[in-house]
Amino acid sequence: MKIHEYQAKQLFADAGIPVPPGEVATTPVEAYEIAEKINRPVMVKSQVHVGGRGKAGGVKYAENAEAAKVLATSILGMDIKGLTVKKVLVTTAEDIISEAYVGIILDRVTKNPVFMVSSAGGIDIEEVAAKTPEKIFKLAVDPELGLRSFQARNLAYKLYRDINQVRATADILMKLYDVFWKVDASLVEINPLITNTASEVVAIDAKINIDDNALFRQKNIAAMRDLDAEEPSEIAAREGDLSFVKLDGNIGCMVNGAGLAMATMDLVKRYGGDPANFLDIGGSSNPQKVITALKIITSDPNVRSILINIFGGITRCDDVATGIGAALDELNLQIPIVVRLTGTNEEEAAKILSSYKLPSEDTLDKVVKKAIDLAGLGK
Amino acid sequence: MKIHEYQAKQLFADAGIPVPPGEVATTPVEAYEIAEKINRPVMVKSQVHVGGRGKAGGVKYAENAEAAKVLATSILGMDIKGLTVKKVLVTTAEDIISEAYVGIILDRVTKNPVFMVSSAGGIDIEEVAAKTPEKIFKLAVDPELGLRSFQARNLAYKLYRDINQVRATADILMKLYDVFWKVDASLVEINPLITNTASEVVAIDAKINIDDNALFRQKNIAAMRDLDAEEPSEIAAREGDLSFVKLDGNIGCMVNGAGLAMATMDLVKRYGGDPANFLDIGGSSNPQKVITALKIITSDPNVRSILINIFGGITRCDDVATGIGAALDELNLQIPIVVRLTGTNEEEAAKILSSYKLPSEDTLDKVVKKAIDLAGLGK
Amino acid sequence: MSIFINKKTKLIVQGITGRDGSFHAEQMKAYGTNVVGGVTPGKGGSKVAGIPVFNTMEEAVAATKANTSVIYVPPAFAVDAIYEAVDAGIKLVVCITEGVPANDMMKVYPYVKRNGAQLIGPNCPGLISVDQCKVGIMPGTIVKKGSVGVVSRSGTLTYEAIWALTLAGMGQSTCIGIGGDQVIGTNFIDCLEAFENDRATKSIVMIGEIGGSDEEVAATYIKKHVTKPVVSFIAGQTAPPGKRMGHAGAIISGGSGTAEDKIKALNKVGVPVAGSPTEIPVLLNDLIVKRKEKASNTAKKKIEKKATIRKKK
Amino acid sequence: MSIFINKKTKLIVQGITGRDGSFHAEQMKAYGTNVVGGVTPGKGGSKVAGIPVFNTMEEAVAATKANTSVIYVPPAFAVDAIYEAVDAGIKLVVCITEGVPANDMMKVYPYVKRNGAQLIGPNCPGLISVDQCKVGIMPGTIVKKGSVGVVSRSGTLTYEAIWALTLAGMGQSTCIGIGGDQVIGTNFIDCLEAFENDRATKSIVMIGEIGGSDEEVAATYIKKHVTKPVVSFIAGQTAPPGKRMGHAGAIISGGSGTAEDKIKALNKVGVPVAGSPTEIPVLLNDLIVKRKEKASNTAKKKIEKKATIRKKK
Repeated sequence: MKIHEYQAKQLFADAGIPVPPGEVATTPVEAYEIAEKINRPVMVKSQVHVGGRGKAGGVKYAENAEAAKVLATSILGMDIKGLTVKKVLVTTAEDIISEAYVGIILDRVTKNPVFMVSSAGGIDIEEVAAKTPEKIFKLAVDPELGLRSFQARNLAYKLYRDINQVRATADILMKLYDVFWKVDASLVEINPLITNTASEVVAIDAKINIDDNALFRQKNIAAMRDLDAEEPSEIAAREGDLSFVKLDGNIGCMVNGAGLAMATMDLVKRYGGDPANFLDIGGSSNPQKVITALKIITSDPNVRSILINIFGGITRCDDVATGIGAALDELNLQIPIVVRLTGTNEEEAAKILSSYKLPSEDTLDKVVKKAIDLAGLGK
Repeated sequence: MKIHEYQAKQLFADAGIPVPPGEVATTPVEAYEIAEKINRPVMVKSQVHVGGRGKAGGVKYAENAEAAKVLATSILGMDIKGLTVKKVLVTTAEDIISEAYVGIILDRVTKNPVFMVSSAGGIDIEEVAAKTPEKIFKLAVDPELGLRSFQARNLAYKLYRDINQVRATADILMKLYDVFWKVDASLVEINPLITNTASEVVAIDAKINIDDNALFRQKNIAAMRDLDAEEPSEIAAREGDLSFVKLDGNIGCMVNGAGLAMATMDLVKRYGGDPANFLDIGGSSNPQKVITALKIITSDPNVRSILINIFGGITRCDDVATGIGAALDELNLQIPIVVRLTGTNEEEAAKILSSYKLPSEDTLDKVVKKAIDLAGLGK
Repeated sequence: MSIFINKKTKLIVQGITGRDGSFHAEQMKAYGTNVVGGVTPGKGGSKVAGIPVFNTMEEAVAATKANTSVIYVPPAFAVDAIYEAVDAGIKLVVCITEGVPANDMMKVYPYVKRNGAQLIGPNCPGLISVDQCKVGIMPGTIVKKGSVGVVSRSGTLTYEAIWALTLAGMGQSTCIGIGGDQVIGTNFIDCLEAFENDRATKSIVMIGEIGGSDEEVAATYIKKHVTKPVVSFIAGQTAPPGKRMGHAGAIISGGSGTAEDKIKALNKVGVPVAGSPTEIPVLLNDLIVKRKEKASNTAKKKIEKKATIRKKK
Repeated sequence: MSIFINKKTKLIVQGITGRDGSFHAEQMKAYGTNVVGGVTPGKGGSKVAGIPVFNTMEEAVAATKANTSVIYVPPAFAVDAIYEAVDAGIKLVVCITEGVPANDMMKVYPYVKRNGAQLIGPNCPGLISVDQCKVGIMPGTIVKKGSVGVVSRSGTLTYEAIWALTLAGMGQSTCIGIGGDQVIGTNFIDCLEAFENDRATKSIVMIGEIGGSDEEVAATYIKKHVTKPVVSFIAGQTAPPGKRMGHAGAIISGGSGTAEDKIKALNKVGVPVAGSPTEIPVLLNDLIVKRKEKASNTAKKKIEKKATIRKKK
């Protein structure tokens, strides 16, 4: 799960990491008021879950409250990479002397949290990694041992030579590491971490990604989810305990298992169609989930046919069939559906669905081709 | 450093370990008021830094507030193993079904925190260890890994079979382990941990010893020190940054280094004297420390001679001599002193002290014998 | 022969009294797995499908001498169950539980390693050594005894691949799902090494998906250490970047972890990648035939060479 | 020959710009120790007594190839200094700092072990290998080259014992103070083993004190593994129970850790315990003479036996 810059900065501030004062605004008037309260030049920063906000014109400098209001007017409602800006952070503009990058990622290969620091901050770290990899210093932290002060100091020395800045940065790194564990992050990032004219070290941007698997014990973080920033269909899917990602195609897919769902989408593409979504109903065979899934799929006006592919293992085909039947009864669907229910209790499933006269196929390749046909896309 | 039961219980309660409600009283009227507030039978428990309070009559049951007042009257001021009771804890009396022991000690051999649990609670654990060692279960916890829930559960199963009591106990053990680290304890102990008629698991006694070396970062704990419960001379020594223990003898000792101080005391005893104290002035040679040390030693009316034994290494004999001289000038001591200043700058020291005409010896054995002579105890 | 589990496996089911635990305990037992016990705190002394239940792993292992455990407990308790199993002396722990926080896995992984144990999963379907032993949730009905080793990051997609193999008459030695999470106990390389050393396995199917670099690392490993024919399938070619496709680990981030990269890396080391699960047995058969021809050609050439040498003499 | 430190020791002083650090860096250098560098964050690039100062151990070790470090930093930072030294590849870390929390020591100890390093201290005077190398704060003036190995939990009491040996003409190989805390990196056994294996050491003096059971454990070890003569001294016979006698570790608790117990255990395995430090050289000399006589008697008997056998022939 992603959280906004202003939320990440609040978590940083709670942990004692220095961030510039600021507040979030949803209207130009609010932006004006916040800037007036700060009473210094401010930055007006769009709050959207995407990188490259600056380049897209979503981050601007305002000399005073009036200017902040004008900028907020133009930024609020702006479209950045397909996302509409609904909030701006109004925050003190710092006089920047130097910009560094510091971040911690969960590294799948070493299975450790890995620090990355670079004195080349302010730009995309992947760009730095590609062009000047020698400017990035990495440190894998033993997760049982934790980050030791000396390690934080050693990393800080990669960025600064001034002992006060080294100490301040080491302190920030220790706190950043604490935040990483405290909120169950898979990524925490300060880019840039700056030094200002007062020689202070300050985090002027903040990014935190949270491990979805840990949200059950991160109630405060889960509450930070910005529903405004998400697809309504994805919100509905999450509430229905479904794994769903909206795509731009026209073949609705309902599959059990994430790998099989991806493979099904890939085949749709391979045979000339375009998947409208990723949807994994999971291992359970609760008929209600099937109904919810079909509702979500059919809420997408682009969908021209629905492909249901179930390989029964734990999932029982008859349960899924019951769900399909109930959905057909309830929803009065106009979109053609093709099913493939194979594995556990497939005969019972066939019986249940026989009265609905749904087209059905017995292999993955066939069901995909049929779905494309039904969508009117067949060759 | 030791803290009182009521203080330890507060730390337990802060950590979420169930303890019976109660408050501390310094007068019988206060005891009455607390018992009245509790409005149930209470225990009146003397708060002194010594074991075996119950056997000594320092822990009593009171049916009501009036009885609590009467008991508090008799317990306050009572002498328990040489310590005067100045506070009593008035706390709800629990209906005890079973008594267990749980504790964590810093184990010097394994260098781990070691859990000890026993279903034979309520009595001295050393007695259990001596008589029925098979009733004690131990678990050394890997300090890097910490206590895992399953370990706490395994330990709890050594005490109870009822799953609710096992869960409650495992939870208490996890919290006890947290307290151990949080307050830098060298010992935490619940004896007894009881089950009551409501099947609850409750800590009705609490003992915590804190590592003196960690007090610099345990300000809250350091503030719990009960100066009333300590020798005034030991308080003065601690304030003067001296390591001092009052004893019952009559030869005052001032030595540099803990091992040498003990060896000097041992020799005093060996040659027929009786040391009045342990006093280590430490590695520094600050003359002020010497003055403070002599003040503390001479404040003991039993002291009949003073033995100063310095083996100069980092400690410079001339500094010590300067301190002795200043003390002699300032304090007008009537008690005979013998010095042995050997090692770094011993000649300079001899010169400084020459005008004071103090008896001096050049070996440890000789200086000890002389001190005994001067105390009028020589054979 | 097989990898990781076999007739000697003595299994304990952690969380045996739960909905999934009890169902699959029975299923595993029915398949022929030697399920010697189960653990649920507070349920010690009871039985599930005739299997004795213990309160703690310590008790269970002491009583049964089990060497393997499978975990069906909820995500909040799964990591503690791994610690408990390893502490009790279990050498193979299979964690089925989905939704285990990755940071907890980072902490427990070195503990498992340090104690000489092996962890499979979490968020995995487990494994089957055909006609010998099944640990986990894979349907025992789709497998067929044979010589193909199957390893996969996915669940049902694996079944699809196994089913395709079975329909094509290509039986399996061991089928293993390593799980779709970011931090997993056993990766492709561990399985490839085991399959390479397993005499019953003659060829390997490796099913990957987007996210991470395990497939690329596996490709490098195959080039160096695997002599047996390997065919692959990679799911997620149509997945958009930055979106988690169900599995916690199936996410393209920062431009890395794409299916294209993985397919390229595998093709480069001579591993054909199927376009559809049904193509897997076809490609595998082709590869086996090609290898045999090559081997027999080499043998022929040797014979011819010898003949030539003889003639010269 | 000597134990732990010698002419090959390349030392870094952690906390070299502090009051104690700078003073003792100079003292050690004057004694002949090869002090190759010092570390104080923020003071990198400067010099102390001609010794280069670095900001971090990483830099210092990279620049100097040091193998040993000595720590003079305040208690709140001492444990981090130990981690830093070990992480930088130092194999012998001597921690002089007094007042280090015991719980921190419990955490760092397994880290030191796991990385194949050795820690001496904390709260110890360090060690001297006579005329070769001095690490710590022991006065170099009281030692004399010879063959007695001295190991002690104390500081000045050790000096007293060394001085008594020196005055009696009995020089030392290595003198080491292991520290008076509850959790220490190197204990009696480690030193006894090293002395037993050191050719330059012919006899051993072990100075203990009340608290813990290290002396009892050492006694058992001596019986099994130490062939060289050992004499001991135990401080704290007059210490009352429950009171910490200066050192954090010098406390009799729960009736255990008394001087009586320790003396009994040592006497039982043939280790004489001196009543006063001045008795140490006397007892040691007696023991050496006795051992020699015994050895020569045994030798004589052998010769006589041989002679008898010859006669019989």
